Amino acid sequence: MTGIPYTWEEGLVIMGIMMVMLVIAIGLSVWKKIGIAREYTYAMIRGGLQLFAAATLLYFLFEFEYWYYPIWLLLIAMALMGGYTSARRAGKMPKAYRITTPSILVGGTVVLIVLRVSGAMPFKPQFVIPLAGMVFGNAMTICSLALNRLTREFETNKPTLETMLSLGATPKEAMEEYGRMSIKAALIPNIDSLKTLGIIFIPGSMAGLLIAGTNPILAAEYQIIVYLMVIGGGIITSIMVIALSRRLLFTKAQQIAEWV
Amino acid sequence: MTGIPYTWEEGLVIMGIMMVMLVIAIGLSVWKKIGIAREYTYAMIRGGLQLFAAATLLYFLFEFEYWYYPIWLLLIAMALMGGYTSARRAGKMPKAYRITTPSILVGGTVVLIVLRVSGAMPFKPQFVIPLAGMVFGNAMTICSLALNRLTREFETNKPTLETMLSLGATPKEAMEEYGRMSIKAALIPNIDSLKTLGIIFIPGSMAGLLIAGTNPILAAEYQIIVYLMVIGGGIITSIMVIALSRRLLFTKAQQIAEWV
Amino acid sequence: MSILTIKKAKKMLGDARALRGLSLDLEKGEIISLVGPSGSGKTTLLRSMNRLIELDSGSILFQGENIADMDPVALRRKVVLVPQESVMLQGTVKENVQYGPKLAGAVGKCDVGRCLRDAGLSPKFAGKDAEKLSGGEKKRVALARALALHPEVLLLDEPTVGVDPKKVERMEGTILKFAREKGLTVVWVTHDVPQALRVSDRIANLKKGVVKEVTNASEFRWEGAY
Amino acid sequence: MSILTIKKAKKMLGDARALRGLSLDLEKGEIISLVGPSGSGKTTLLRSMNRLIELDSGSILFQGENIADMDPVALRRKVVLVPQESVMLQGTVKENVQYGPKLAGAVGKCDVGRCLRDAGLSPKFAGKDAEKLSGGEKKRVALARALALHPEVLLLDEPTVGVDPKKVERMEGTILKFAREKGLTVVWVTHDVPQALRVSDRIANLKKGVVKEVTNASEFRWEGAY
Repeated sequence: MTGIPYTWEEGLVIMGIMMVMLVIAIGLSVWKKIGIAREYTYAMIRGGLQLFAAATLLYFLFEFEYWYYPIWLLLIAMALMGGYTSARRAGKMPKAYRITTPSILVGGTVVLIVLRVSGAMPFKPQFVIPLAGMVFGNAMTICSLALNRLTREFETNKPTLETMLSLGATPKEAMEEYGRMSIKAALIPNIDSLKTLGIIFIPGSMAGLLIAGTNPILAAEYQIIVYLMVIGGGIITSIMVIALSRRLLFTKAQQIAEWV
Repeated sequence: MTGIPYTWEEGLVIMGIMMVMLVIAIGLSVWKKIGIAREYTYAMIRGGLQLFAAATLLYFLFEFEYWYYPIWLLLIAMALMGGYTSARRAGKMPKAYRITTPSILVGGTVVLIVLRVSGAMPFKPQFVIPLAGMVFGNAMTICSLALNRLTREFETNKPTLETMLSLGATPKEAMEEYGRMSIKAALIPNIDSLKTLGIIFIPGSMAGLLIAGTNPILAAEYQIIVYLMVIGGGIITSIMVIALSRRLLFTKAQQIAEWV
Repeated sequence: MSILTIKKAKKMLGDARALRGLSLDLEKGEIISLVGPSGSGKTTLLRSMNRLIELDSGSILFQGENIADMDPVALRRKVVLVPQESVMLQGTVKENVQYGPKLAGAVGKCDVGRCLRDAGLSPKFAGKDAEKLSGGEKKRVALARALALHPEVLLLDEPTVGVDPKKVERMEGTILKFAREKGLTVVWVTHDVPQALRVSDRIANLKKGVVKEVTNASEFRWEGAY
Repeated sequence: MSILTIKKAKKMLGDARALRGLSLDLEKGEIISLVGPSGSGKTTLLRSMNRLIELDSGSILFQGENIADMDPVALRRKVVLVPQESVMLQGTVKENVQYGPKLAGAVGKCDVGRCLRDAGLSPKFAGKDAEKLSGGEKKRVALARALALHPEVLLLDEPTVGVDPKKVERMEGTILKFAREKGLTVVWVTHDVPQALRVSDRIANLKKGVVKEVTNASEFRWEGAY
């Protein structure tokens, strides 16, 4: 009753076939000179190893009676890693982790508290860990998208920003429109998946429940609850990261920072 | 053995609490004037209804002996809907669905064939439907991001593009760098999630399997297989949509199209 | 009475020494031209004066107060820069002109038509989409936008480049007229020495980041310009 | 011998009628200035001539062939536009100059130093980051970039706006020199009537999208300019 249609050893063979496929796709991107092949390969190997390490850890954690002591460390580690990864997407922005980490931490924590209090997340490791992973993961993605877009808008629209400052706008007023655009752009993937929910997009966790043989209607209900929470966390994170980025994009004297 | 910690009726109450939370998050975005509240609310309601309709359909489909007749229609509908939704993200680009639909269709279909042939996807509805949903869903998201970025780069860099054309560049040569940037930006979310796999980000389907009580190590293996495929499909889709968008961004006389 | 005093201003831009200890004293109500070759620090000086950039050393006093101690927004509303590149903000010409007053909470006191006329544009332009104007028209909207703030000092960076030649003298005339009427201090960066002679009381000749010479316009010798 | 013939060219830009049936005939090897107020269609005409935009009606013949039937890339390598806004491509000045020849597969034949000198810039600029140059320097890089294509017709849109005044005449001189040496046809859009008089064989006076008058430069009367 695990839902997986083959044994662990057969799975390794299938994974080999998949690798060949992915090598072809990466070859395609090298050929098109997109410049992501190295990063992608690295991400893939790193991600794969991490996931197996995590799975092994989870395997023991699920059996461990006092699992709730180490779990707090795990959650904090998730937010820190998310902040660090997201900061690397902020282009030339120095010390971006100072704004990504608190944004992801706050967005994610608020959501987990609501999930716990409402009863949607029983206090058991097989609920807390996967849900926290989804919540922090989505917060990180949205944080990256928002920050990448915002720094790009600043690079492109420096003369416009300086014109606004010259006319007596504060940094907050000058960047308002760009901040809004960045938040909106970052939320696009979430809005898109929401709209096609059930039509194209059967979200991952519902897919996992279905593969494991759960009743589709119950799985859909659970998925919606999770979804609403994950998105809510994303909204909080994106608004926070844009608000916090102001003090890195501008100097105290309300000038555009030199690194832009 | 469904993994869900409450009954169907209790779930409705929990969902109510979630709604209140989301209303607060949306209120925050109204207050910040991000201009997505209406679209988000609409997406949420639509997505929720669709997911329940889909779940009901799946419920009967899973019981239906000749399920593989209607499933083809379902897959084609997924690609069409994905293309249509993604086209609406292309800004002012006219007839964008003509490029989003084939890109999503090809990217998704290649991946599903590989999944089937390799044995990772048994020919049963509870595998085919959720996996197709994930594959097409991710292809659509990447397609939207790539196209949104590309049209924005065109809007901002029109003088640069015209300078290149004036120096004898073909449209293909002139847009090459922007195309590359757009593909790269669109793949950022996937690369990011890959890198933090297992550390922050426990992907949805693995989360679903865990919640339903699957052995974590087996769940991780299955997740990696699915992930590699979903990303491969995204790469194919993004390269295709950028290549195809050239004939909408430029005229036959190698001028920048007037709608830009 | 001196309104702006620049003392030994130094500023590096990347690797280039843009200002190398520049000093200059501006009288209230005067119109002073800054002339000098590209890279002599004219634009950098203007941008320091409304604190779009910060000096590395030296100081700038506005009405006796070091601008480094002032609120930048308050300073920029009094010492208004019209940059060389006239970037239009999204929206109509009217919205552009009202942008500054709106932020200052004084949109009611802003007479858009008047500002446009002062800048040499017909008030009929108010409803047009600012981004679709010609280069010369944008220049004048940028000027009108600055005037709407009722500045005390106006920093003009090549205000007539790209303007129709037959309209240049009219534009000069309108700038001079309201400057004199309102006792405005004007710092006018230009490449065009005849223009400097036409419009200014004094001419400061910049070279390699310092003021080489300041003379009354009537005593300025063309040969000394570069 | 006429190298470019414009026949009854009409073009709408949005709601504005930019060209209203403009006709003009260019002789091979001549330098012709286009003068006229903002909005008279000068830039639109230039952009039609290298087919950056398509005419609504009328035709343009290049060496007797309708450009609408030519490969746009081939046309643009012979009829080269230097736009008013000098956008630098990413990279060094050298990479900018080599951009066109590289695409044409003729990078070996491109003498970067020579092109820069022809445009009035020192060859020492080759290694500099193009985006960090001053406005006037960018203008000259844009010109050098165009020359690197060995054009037959050069379309110059305000080529000296923003250039140091003392360097303007030198730049005019270098343009004239290589144009004469290579028998280049030059279409020179300018606001500056004295410049038009200095540089051109003929002057075409544009108004509201048509050519009002074409005269030899020596017969051109200033009063008729606008």
